Amino acid sequence: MTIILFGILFLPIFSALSITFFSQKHPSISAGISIAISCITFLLTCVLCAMTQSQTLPIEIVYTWLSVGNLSVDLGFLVDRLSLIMLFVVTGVGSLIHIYSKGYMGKDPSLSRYFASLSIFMFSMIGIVLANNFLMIFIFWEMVGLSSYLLIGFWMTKGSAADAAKKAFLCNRIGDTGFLLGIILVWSCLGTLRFGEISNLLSTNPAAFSSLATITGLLLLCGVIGKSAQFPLHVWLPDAMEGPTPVSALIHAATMVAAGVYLLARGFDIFALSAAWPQGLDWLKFSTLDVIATIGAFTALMAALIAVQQNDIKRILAYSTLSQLGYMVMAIGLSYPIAAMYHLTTHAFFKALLFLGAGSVIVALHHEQNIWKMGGLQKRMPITFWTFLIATLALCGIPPLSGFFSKDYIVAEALHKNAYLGTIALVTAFLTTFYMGRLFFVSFIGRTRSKVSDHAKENSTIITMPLILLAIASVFAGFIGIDSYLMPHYSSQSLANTNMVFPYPSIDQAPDNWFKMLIYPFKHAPMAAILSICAVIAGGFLSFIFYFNAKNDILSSKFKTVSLWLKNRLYFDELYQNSAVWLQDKLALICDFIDRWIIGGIIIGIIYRIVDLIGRFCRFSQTGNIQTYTAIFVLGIIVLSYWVINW
Amino acid sequence: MNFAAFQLETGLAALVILLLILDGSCKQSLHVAKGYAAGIVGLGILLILSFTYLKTPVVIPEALIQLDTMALGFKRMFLALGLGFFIINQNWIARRRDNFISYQSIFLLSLIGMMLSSSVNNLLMMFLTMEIVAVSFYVMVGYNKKTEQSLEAGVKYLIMAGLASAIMIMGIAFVYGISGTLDFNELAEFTPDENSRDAYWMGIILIVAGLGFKISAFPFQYWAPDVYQGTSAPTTGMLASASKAVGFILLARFACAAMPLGSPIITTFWAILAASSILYGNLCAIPQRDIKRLIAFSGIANAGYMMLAFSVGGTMAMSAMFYYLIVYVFSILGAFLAISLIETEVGSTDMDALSCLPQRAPFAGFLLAVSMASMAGIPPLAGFMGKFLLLKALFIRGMADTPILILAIVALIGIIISIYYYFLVIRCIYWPANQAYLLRTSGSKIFLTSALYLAGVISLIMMILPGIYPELLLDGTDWMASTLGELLQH
Amino acid sequence: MIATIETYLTIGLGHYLTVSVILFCLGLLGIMTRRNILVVYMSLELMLNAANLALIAFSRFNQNLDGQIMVMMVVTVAAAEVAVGLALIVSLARHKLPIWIDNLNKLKY
Amino acid sequence: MLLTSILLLPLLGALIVLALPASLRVLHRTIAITVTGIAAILSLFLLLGYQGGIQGYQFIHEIPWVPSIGLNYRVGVDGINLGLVIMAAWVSFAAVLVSYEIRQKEKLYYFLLLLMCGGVIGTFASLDMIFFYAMHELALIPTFIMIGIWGRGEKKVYSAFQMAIYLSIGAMMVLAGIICLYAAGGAQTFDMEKLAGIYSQNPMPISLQKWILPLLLFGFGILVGLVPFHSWAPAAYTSAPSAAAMIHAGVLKKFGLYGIVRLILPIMPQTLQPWMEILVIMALINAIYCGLIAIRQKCFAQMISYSSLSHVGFIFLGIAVLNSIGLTGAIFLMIAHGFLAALLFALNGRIYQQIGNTSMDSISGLMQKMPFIGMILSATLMAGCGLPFFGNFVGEFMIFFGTWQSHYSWPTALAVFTGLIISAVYMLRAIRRILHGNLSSIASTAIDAENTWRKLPFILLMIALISIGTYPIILTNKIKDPVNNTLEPVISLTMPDTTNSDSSK
Amino acid sequence: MWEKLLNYWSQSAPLLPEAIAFYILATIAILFGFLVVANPFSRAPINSGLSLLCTILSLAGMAILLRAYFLAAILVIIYGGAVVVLFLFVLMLSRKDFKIVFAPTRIRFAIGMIITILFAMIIVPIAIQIPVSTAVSDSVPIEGTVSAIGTLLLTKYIIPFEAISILLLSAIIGVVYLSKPETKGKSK
Repeated sequence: MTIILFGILFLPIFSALSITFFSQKHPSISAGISIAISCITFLLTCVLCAMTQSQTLPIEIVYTWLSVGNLSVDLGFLVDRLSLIMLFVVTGVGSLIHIYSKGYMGKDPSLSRYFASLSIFMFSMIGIVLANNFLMIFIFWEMVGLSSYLLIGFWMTKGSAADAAKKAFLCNRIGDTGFLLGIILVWSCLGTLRFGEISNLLSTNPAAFSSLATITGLLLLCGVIGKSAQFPLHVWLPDAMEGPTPVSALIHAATMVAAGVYLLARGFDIFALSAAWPQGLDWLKFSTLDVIATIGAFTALMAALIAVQQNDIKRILAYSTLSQLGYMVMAIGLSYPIAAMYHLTTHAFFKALLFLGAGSVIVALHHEQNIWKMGGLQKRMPITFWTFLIATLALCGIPPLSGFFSKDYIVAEALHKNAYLGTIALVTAFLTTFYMGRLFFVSFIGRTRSKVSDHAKENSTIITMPLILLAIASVFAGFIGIDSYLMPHYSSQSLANTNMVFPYPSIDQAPDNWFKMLIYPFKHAPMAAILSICAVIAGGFLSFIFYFNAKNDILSSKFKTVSLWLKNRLYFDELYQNSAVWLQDKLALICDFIDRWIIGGIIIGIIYRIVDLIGRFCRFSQTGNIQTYTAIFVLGIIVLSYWVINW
Repeated sequence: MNFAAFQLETGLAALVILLLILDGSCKQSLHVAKGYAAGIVGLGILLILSFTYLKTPVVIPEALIQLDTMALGFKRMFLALGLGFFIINQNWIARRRDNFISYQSIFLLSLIGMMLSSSVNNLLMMFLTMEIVAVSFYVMVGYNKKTEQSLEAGVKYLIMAGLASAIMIMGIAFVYGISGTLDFNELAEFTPDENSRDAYWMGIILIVAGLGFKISAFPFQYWAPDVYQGTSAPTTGMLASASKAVGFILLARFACAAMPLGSPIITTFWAILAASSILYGNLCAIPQRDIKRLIAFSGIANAGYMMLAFSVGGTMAMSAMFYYLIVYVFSILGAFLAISLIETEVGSTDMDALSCLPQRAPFAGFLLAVSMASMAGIPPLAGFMGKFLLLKALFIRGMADTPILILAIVALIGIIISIYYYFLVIRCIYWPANQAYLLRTSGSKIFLTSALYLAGVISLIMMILPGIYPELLLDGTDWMASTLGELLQH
Repeated sequence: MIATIETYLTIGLGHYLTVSVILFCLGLLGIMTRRNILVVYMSLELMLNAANLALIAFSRFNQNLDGQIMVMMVVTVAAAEVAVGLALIVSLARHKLPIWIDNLNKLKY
Repeated sequence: MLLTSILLLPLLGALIVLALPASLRVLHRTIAITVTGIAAILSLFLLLGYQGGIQGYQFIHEIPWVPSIGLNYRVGVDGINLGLVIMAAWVSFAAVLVSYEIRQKEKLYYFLLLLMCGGVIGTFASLDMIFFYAMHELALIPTFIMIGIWGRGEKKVYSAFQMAIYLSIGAMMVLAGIICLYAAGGAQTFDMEKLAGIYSQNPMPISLQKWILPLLLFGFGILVGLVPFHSWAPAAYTSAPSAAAMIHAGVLKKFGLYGIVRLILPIMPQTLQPWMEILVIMALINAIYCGLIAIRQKCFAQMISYSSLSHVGFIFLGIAVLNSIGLTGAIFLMIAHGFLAALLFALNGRIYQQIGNTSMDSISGLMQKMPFIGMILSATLMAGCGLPFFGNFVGEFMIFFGTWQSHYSWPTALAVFTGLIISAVYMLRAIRRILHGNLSSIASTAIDAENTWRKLPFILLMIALISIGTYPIILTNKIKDPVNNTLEPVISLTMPDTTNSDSSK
Repeated sequence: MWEKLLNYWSQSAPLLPEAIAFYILATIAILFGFLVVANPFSRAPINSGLSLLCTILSLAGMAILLRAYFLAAILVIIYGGAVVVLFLFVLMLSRKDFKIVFAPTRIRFAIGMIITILFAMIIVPIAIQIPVSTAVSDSVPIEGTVSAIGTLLLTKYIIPFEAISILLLSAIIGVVYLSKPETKGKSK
């Protein structure tokens, strides 16, 4: 077991190192190493799953990494259902995308660097998944930030890519500031950073945080906001599409951005604490979960709106990712981590598929990403077309595809708990279908809109094979029982203080075959299921009207102002540019000024000049006249003797 | 009568007479080289003798001069220093194509005075040795009689020194009158009663003023910058080193004998003198552009540091002061080797002129830089150890006596300021300002005789060795200061 | 009254010293005020002689001759000093410089 | 003996170089590489031979020097300086390796460089305060000269001069403080260990501590570049040849920090608290202010100088919070930052040497021409903004935790903010400007490190940085015991206070 | 009362000559001393020189009063005979150029006066109040005769007596060099 865990964690970094040191000059070898190792980790994950079937979870393996005073940081593995699911997603989608990358990146001269970075990413992501304590998560959290940075900026000679990479890293860093502070608070309040101990402590003593509970939760949330690109730090994710498409698929759709949700699920015990504020701030009544739900809902809606008016295929998908992440976060906020994890898993499959499909299109169109220059691809690229269709439907939430089930849980829960959030969830579902329909109709259906799309051809097997595999996963992930697999994880933990409502009253009452699962949403909350299907149909219908065989975007000509705002992403980038960046620039300018002129010039200058002046002044007593000298000589004697004699 | 105490001086006097005879008897072209060689060999032999023949101190009570440990140590120092300056003088004379004997014989005679001064045990001898040195310096300062500057410096020195010696004689008269004796040992045992206290102190202050002139302590220092600047470099060097050393040696003996060092009043008295000298010297040195003038001001400051020892009192402080003095004196030797080269070759002692040293006489440039660094107190040079020992003594006293810490702070500020101008000199040597850069490339390489190298090496050894292994010199200075310990006990 | 007369008539150490000190001060005054170098130098000699008087007086009243030996030395040294000093002043005069104190001001600051 | 040989090897090398004629250029370099290399390898034996869990110093070697005043040559290591000595040895080795850029007056250069190397190793190995001080000066003086002779740019002489004045002032204050320590206890010894022992037995009078503590603190502060006494640093590092900047910024500057740990904390615990509260604020100012300035810099060298000052702020913070986590972090960060600063200045030197300036406005796209250097540079800059698995991260987060533990809430927040964001802003900006983007014409002639010898210094330092970052326990386990001993007097004094404040909170 | 006065006279009569001599000499010394430095009638250096001679002669007189016969002679011979003559000699050599007007002398005189008075205010009271360490009048006063001083010089003070020769030698060489006219050629 230990060996397998070590293998899963460290094989990727081994691959990265060996690529860096030995096969930098041989791209194909590098690709081979990397693909092989990612597949091996996937196999090891399967073995691990199989092994844990017979064991009681969670299993924790701990090595001390650092221990000073009462601060102790472990290199620890925590294997439970949560981490296993996530590990499965990461390694599974990861190895598919590794394979796809080989086809997609093709003859890029820096292929070795690409695969090395990808391996670093795998390492870091697996680290996050397996970590048993907050600081280890934080460490790998930073490392995924790094690999994301490296991969977004892969084409670094392109200014926009380099800028996007920088932006992504910085936004993540802003979130991480809060995250680290949150970790420090957790440590100072609880004295430990291990998840297991934390949940034990909190179950015995829910007031362990005393007045800092909500602040701690919010600070930890900052990390999530940064990594999962929630409002207000969402601006980096669309820009991150400057990176290679497989990277977008893996990192910025399937796994890394979902790490935030994973963290929320992981540390749910802390987030689920009821509102507690220190003195002076106790007029703030809301709890962490309220904030999480609000942020998630807002992000979901906002991103869906923006996606409506984007023209870049990858950007649409990016906003869609944002929107879906919003769903997940909202689910956590509704104290429903299982739904969030469920949606995370299904979303990983179909969103990866969407991105890979988009990548396939982009390759075929020689790196044309504007949907208005595509069109008529259903004949020319059949495999891509069909898989993309499946993914789109899954995303929109058409039963019986996977997306429907996971999304339905969230919508149902939202409607159940909070009508506003429920409405937002439904509107977002409608918008999702609308923009996906727009994307689909414009880029795939109808006549070709440019020469490049005329000459599009289906890609080779190495690209299509992962598409097919992911499509299968997207179809079936909905009713293989991911939710019921996760249930024991949460029921085993004492969450008495939260008002968490399980989809099933208990594990025994879970549907026991796939068909029951298929219809369970309609049994469980028929209202929510029907409403969401209606929203999907409405969205699909509208988009069909507007965009089927459309020459241009009707919306943008009809609602100019709204469209302009949406096209410009609600001017968030400009806002940040003019506020935060401006402020930072000006602060830096002031400090620079102080340093250069006040400290370097005036203060030092003044001290120097005063000393110099005194020197010059004293010097003038050397008049060159002997009689002055004698006078001072005698005066000195007079003063000394007067003073000594009258002592 | 202590015959041992003036054996070396007798030898030196014989050397002078030998040189004078050589001067009279030899042909013109030969005698310079012969006299030069004889001088170096003679001084060298005496130096060796001072280490081998005169190893043990000879102390005879009641004798006017003593060969105690302090005397022996300083005689050695003066001989080594004399050897160095003899060589530098000769170099200077040779470049001026001047008369060999008149300058060198006066110099050697002043050296006799200096060596005698280290043995002094009596107010009369104190006055006399001081005057031997002073009269010789009148001549040496005004020696360059073709230039107005030198003469002006000579007359200034003459009048100021005359005033100082008159004041000192008056002081001696008072001290003698009250205590009834001229002898230091008896003086040490004497304490004035209530009636005569004022007169006694008046006498002491007058004597200190006279000696303060020699060591250029504030406010008796005004002559120094003018005279240093006006006279020729070798003389300046000796004024800055040997003459100051004489002042300090006499002051150490006198102060230990006649003043109750360590008592509050005396501590404050010296503290004021020291602090004002340190501040005045360092502050005034900053704007100077003439290297000799700068060294004059730095010399005032250095006198201030050494006076800290009197403020502290005790053999440890005295030992530190001796250490500092010896190191300082040899740093000056090294510095003036270079400065005299500059003066004769470039004809100016402006700091810009120093920039020619690295090209034309790298060894001299290096020597000057090292001596500046040593005076600035940069480890592992000996100057650091000197400052360190003085500060150590000061702080140890200050721990019991917190007001002394103010003095320590003043000393620190002084050291910090001094770093600025010492480094400025180094900068002028190696990294000159643009207009001075031209000087660097013009002119041919200056030929340094092997004797000059010898002088430089003496200075270098004394600047580096005691810094790296302080025990070498510190043992000696402790040994020397033990003499004063006996005086201090009374 | 009689007692006071006696103190005036009994010439003691204080009397001599007073004369000596007054002469000393006069010498100082000369040094500080006269402009002719030679006169300044004479004032210096005056101070030396004042000190000599003090020494002789002290010697007498201390009942030992050390002070007188000291005076011998002072006189000798003074003579030598005067010789050297005057030689310097003569050299100065050779430079066609008027022997004024105020002319000696090339070296300053 | 081991320590003595490590620190004497470079000095011996210096003497050999001095004795050889100037024409044997290759030989000078070979000797320098050999001696520093051997010293570096020997230093690893310290790590192997160090026995944890033992009180006091190990590898002690003592030679009486001036016994009359209690001055002895005494070297030894405990957990606190073990890492620093090893770091000094390796950085010295790397500094010698990058010195191939020097093409004139090589004899003098290697002589001075080896003096520096011996000096820095000696500084941290010395247990005697005077040797500690003198070794520091021994390393410092060559720095000035090297900047003056082989420096870069128009203002090199001015920079060297300014640096000399500043640092001499600081050093003088430190010297005075050291002498005070010597004098105050009546112990009359310069031995750090004995002094700490004596003062723990009978504490120094408060009236004296009031004088000595600020004297030492600000003396050390000037040497490290505590704002507002930092003006010398950017100017000097910009002008310095790489080796000098590496050794000074990387190793020698730690003298001040190390001095605070060794000479202030254990000896003057009684008056420490208020000063350390001030120091927390000054440290934060250092970190934030210098970080912000670094954002504005156009010249890469200036930027890394300011970033170095900013990092030093964290170290100050770790020291000032007075708890074992913070102090361990501070010491760890000293070591990590030593490697980091050395790497940065080495890279800066390489870029300067290839391109002729380091202005971030004119250089871009360098990654294409120099993949190896570019990779190392990006890794280093990433390490500089506190990325995990590099040593800096470990040190920094320990400092953050330590700061919080001492109940400094806002300082922790500000420190985390600075450490994570401000540093990232300028570091990433540098990567973006220099490495990414289109290749600028000025950079088109640049060539990558030609062979393994050229790559070696970077690789060595990078390995060091990563290995302490991934396996920090190798150092922290050794650091924490002496740190606890160091803090014991302070903590025992403030214990009643902390319990009170705990209960009040 | 007359008796008393007579009685007193008989007691103090032996003191009278010495007292009278002292007062006369002291007056002369101070008067001429004043004339050396601040002759209100003439600023000619020659007057200063002659006044100095008078002062020294009166000082020699006082030396005789103090039983220092040998020194009195020395003072007259060396100072009166050599030093002052030397001064006058140099005066003749130097230029008699009085026309140049210099910086305000009055201020200088005032400053000098103030400083001198300050100095006098400190030192004169000390001189007046100085205690006599031993009772002089009772014992036989020590006499500075030639033999007494000579004996002392050649026994106890032989070293300074010899050492002074070094000073003289130095002075001789110096004076010879300094007063030699400037050599045209580079002779030696």
